[in-house]
Amino acid sequence: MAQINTRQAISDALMEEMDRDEKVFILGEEVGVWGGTYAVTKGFYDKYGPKRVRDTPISEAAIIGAAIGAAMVGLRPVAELMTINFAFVAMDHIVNEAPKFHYMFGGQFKVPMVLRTAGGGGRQLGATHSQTPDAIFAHFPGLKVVAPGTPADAKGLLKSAIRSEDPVMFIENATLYQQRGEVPEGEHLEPIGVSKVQRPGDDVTIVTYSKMVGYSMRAADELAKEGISAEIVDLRTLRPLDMGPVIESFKKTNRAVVVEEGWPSYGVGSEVASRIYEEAFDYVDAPVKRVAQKEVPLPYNAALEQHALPQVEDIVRGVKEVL
Amino acid sequence: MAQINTRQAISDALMEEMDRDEKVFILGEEVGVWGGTYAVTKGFYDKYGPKRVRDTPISEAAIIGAAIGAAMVGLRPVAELMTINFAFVAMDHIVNEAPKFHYMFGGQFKVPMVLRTAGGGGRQLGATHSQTPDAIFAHFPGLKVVAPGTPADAKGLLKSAIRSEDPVMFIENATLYQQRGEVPEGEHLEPIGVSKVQRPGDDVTIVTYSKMVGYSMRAADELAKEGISAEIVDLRTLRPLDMGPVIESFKKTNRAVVVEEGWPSYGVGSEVASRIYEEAFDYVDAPVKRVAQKEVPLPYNAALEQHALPQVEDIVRGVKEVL
Amino acid sequence: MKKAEHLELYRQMVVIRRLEESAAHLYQEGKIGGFLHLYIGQEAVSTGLISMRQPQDRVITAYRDHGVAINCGISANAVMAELLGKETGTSKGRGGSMHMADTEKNFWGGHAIVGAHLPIAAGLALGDQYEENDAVTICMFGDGATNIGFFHEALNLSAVWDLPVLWVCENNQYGMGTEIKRASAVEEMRQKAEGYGMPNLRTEGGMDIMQVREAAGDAIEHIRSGKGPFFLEIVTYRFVGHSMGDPERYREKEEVTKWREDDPIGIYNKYLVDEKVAKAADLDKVEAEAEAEVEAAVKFAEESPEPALDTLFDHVYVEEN
Amino acid sequence: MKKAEHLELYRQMVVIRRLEESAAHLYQEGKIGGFLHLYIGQEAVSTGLISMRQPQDRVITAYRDHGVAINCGISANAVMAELLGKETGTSKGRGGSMHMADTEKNFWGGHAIVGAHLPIAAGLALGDQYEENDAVTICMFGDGATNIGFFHEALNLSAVWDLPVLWVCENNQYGMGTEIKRASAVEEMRQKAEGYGMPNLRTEGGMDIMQVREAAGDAIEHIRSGKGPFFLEIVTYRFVGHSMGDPERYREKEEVTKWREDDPIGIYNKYLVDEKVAKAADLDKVEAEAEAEVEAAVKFAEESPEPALDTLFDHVYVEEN
Ligand SMILES: Cc1ncc(C[n+]2csc(CCOP(=O)(O)OP(=O)(O)O)c2C)c(N)n1
Ligand SMILES: Cc1ncc(C[n+]2csc(CCOP(=O)(O)OP(=O)(O)O)c2C)c(N)n1
Ligand SMILES: [Mg+2]
Ligand SMILES: [Mg+2]
Repeated sequence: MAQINTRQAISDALMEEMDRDEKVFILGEEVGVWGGTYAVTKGFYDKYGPKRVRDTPISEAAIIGAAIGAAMVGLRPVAELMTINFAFVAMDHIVNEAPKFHYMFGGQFKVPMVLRTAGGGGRQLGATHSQTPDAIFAHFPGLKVVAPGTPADAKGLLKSAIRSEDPVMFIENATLYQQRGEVPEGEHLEPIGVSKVQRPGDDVTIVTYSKMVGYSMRAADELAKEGISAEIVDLRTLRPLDMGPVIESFKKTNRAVVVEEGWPSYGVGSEVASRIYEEAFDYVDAPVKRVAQKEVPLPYNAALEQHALPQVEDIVRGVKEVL
Repeated sequence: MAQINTRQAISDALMEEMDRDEKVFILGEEVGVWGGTYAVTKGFYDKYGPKRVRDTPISEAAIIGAAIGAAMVGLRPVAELMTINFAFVAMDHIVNEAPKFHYMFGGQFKVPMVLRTAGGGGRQLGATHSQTPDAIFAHFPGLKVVAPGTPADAKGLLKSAIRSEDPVMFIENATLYQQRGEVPEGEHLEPIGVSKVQRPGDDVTIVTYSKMVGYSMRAADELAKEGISAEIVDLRTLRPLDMGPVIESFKKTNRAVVVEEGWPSYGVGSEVASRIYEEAFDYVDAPVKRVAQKEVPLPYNAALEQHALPQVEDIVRGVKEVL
Repeated sequence: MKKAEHLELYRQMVVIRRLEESAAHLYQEGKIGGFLHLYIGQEAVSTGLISMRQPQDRVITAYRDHGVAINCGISANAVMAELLGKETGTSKGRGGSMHMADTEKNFWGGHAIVGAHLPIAAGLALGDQYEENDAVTICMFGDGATNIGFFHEALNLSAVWDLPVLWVCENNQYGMGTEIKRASAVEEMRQKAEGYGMPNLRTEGGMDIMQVREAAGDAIEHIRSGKGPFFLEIVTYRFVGHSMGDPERYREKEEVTKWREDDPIGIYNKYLVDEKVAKAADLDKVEAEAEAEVEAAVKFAEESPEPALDTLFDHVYVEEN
Repeated sequence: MKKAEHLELYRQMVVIRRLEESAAHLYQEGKIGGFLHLYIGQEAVSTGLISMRQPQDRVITAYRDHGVAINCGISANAVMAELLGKETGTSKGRGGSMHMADTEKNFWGGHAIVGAHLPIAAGLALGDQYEENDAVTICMFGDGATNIGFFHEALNLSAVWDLPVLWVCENNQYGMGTEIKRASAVEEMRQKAEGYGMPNLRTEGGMDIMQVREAAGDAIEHIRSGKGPFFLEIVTYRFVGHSMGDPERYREKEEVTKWREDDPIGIYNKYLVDEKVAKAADLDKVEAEAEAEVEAAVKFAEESPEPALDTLFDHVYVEEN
């Protein structure tokens, strides 16, 4: 297995799928000549040309709308929104068009599109550009919401997303592009809607996804030094949400911490915690702890921003609270 | 106290506030000449004229954006979005502009605007027009989200919203406009961010808001016939969320059902349930039950639609499950 | 055009009219729910327009879509059944009045969020351009829809990418209760196309199917010949309220009466007789047949099965995982 | 204009230039984070434009806002402190480069979502119209921003409501790496105003403050006299990347070099000397002062306190309930 970073993993996935299927094409702001704001599509424009690597105007609604239309007539668009914060500008198409069409027209329309975007804070971009609002997209039936936390999952899940017959929102994390990890060479597919144990353990279950997988790993390392063994379940997909591995783990540990980068209110932690109680009530030894971002618009100042974001120590502390 | 319906209560609140403060004005689609899609502003155009009752183009983002700007320079705009489904079209301004400004500019901007809108299903409007996505707006710090369930609260809370220095999203329910109830005459203010016991009881706590308050009342009536006494706590405000009365009630009943009209995943029930466990863990005798909409885009067909929406019997059944 | 073709178009217009009159009754009876936006008065627009398309040309419109559905070749049965929410409807009763479609007839809906289907139309056209098909996408929308951001983004994108799309603004002079000059900076919608340097045409002849056909023919030809998108404004009028229950406080009765004199069915009828394409008797016969067709459709719809409750979860996703 | 006024404008332009050069260094050193969009090359635009406003006239712009902040009268200290995220910054270190503002200087930000501030500008202008003030709102945005729906909705609304707003498109010919013709249906942004029947003007003289002043003066006068909104396009060029770290693969070095010959500071300098408004020595002195001002600002910013961590929750709401 090769050690590559998430950027490369995503780039490889895109390229492999574009090579495999001519109907796959990319559209978005700066995906072409610039090579992608985060350099994910560097070299694509030269390789595939302007037909399959389409720079767009700054028109987020039209990007997603056009992707929906193209998908309806048989293409496989991969639309890129530079950051998830701009998804609000295309919100109607993301939550009120794409996910409704298959159902609302009695099964005759299909929208096999992927919306790739990058979320997360920690880069001093200020309140409008630093959000992790993943949960709000996962609120809508009809949409699939995927958010990988490792390079291997990024690759395998993106390939599955491109092959999916349903609209998939694929949320990357801008601070993870440099993160390295082992990625199986060649064809590598990971199923959408399947959670995964990323680290086995016995004493406590840490449920998390995306960037917080790495943070949780580090927290688990710290905890291990104190003899605490944490099992880490990576949701990977927020909708459909696979609680199986979470519940299985919880039945063993009886204690859980849910870690997310976004705000806690009406967030991922709330959903996971509620479902743990619903599905494993008799196994609950302590209240499920939510570790999340403080409830403020993220400030620019680096220290304040880090103070607002969940940190490894918050996870460690959270685990100790539930033990 | 007068018996009036919610439409009248809201209309009265608006008129009283417009009479009280000249800086209060209304803008939105069909609020003027038409008299409001739901007739809430009937007569306003004739009374206040086109300066203070402003019909707009079909430009949701501009409606909210202009309201934000006007609020920043001292006016008190009440912007109407015909239905909450169109809030997605103005999403950036609702979640990424209005709630960020006070914080992001170091306290110097204020955005004292109200966004009135009507949500809810049950009128066979199909998937794009029938949503109750209240929870996703409540995810964002900086915004206040209010959703009254009785005519009295509609009046008292709207008046408080108009006087609030912060942006308030005020979510009405289109099927509640005809609902009658007692409303104190004259100046009547209800505080934002305060939950309220709408019906006292001993055996189980039903936590709910908006239209589901009435449904819960009916469920409580049914349950009473079987000797089950339900206490109903109406959240009224989803952000800031006042858990006080919920926890107090729960400590007495040890059992709770959270009832919402929208989808359960990443919804209001998840948040309330998680907080109950966090704040009253030692009092939990059964898993908190969530009663909500089935996870489908709402269908047009009446029977299917009702099948998807939470019903009084679902609440009754939910209560029995937790007892 | 041959007589038979004329009679077919005449039939479509009458079917639309009768079908919507029936629908209005059924709505009053509570058999149709939700919003019901009638096309009465505007029939010449979509009938003329769609009569000029080739089978490969795609059609997409807003929520005022019953007429468009009929013109695209969907049966009155399927339209009426959808209105009644039946399993036999165009969208299996899931969509209702605002969401009719039939991919086999190349009709891509029925869309209820004002303007949201314009970017989607750009995408349909992109699909054809990508595949190097010679199809044109015909996208219809109202005057009110030209004020929303989607319109702007879609028109600009279509011009930048040279997409084969015909933008058709059905200017019925009101968006709900708001007359154009209270909502739009310009009174001719075609002027907005100037902002994109897009070739455009406005026809005042929207009550006259022959004028619509001519304008549409030229526009479609322009696009099919590879010259990129075109903007066509067709002035028309709706004889009835925006949707059922519209108090119509925003316009004078006289204005409606005056426009009703230009009934598109009457104009076409007169044209066909005057030009000796058909005899009055031919047209009466078509009318009677249309009436019967609609009656049969009502019966079909009423007798059709409701969707089974246990199908509620069908079609949320194509693939369950 | 008097000599002192000229020297003041010259000073502003040089302060902006030096301040941003310092900022670039501080960014490389890691003392400034986030995105940093420099205005270098475009100084004549906002300096000329804002020099024509009255105190009651409001200014609002996008994220490329350091120059605008200086022109509005915010001190170099406060700008630099904001860049360093300090409590003494324009936004107390909460906003950063993209979110500077000062309501007392009638500067309403610094907005980072492309085009989102245009509807907000319409609202500012509505406030003045409502109160019957004679203020004009000056709203600046880029060429790229004209492609987003917000632009369309805001321009249309301003025309329908006759709002006192000056729409200023700073056409620096690229939105990030996308040159105009790859993103916009028309190459002159002012043509978009035609779609709203809005009076408009394009000036190619964006590197020359005197030309900017003339165009801006006429436009503001038009609006203040009650004739409604106006659209002003000012052609300019940014000498540096879109933001720090831009690989600039999308344009040729020669193009940049050619434009750099038209340095707005150089042009103004030459004008002042040629027209005998000032001597070279006067201008050298201003330059030295500006340099000192910026140096002092860096020192001020570096020595300013960081926001205290326990203030994290300040200003989420005005009222806690
Ligand atoms: C984004 C959005 N805003 C508002 C509405 C409510 N609405 C439905 S139809 C309509 C008027 C549209 O007018 P126009 O485009 O002229 O079409 P017409 O109804 O005249 O055919 C409005 C405001 C909506 N469906 N979607
Ligand atoms: C809605 C939105 N989409 C995308 C971006 C990312 N972005 C920031 S600046 C920019 C280019 C804007 O170009 P232009 O309006 O010409 O202004 P300039 O940078 O040239 O001053 C883009 C795409 C954003 N901030 N907001
Ligand atoms: Mg219309
Ligand atoms: Mg630019």
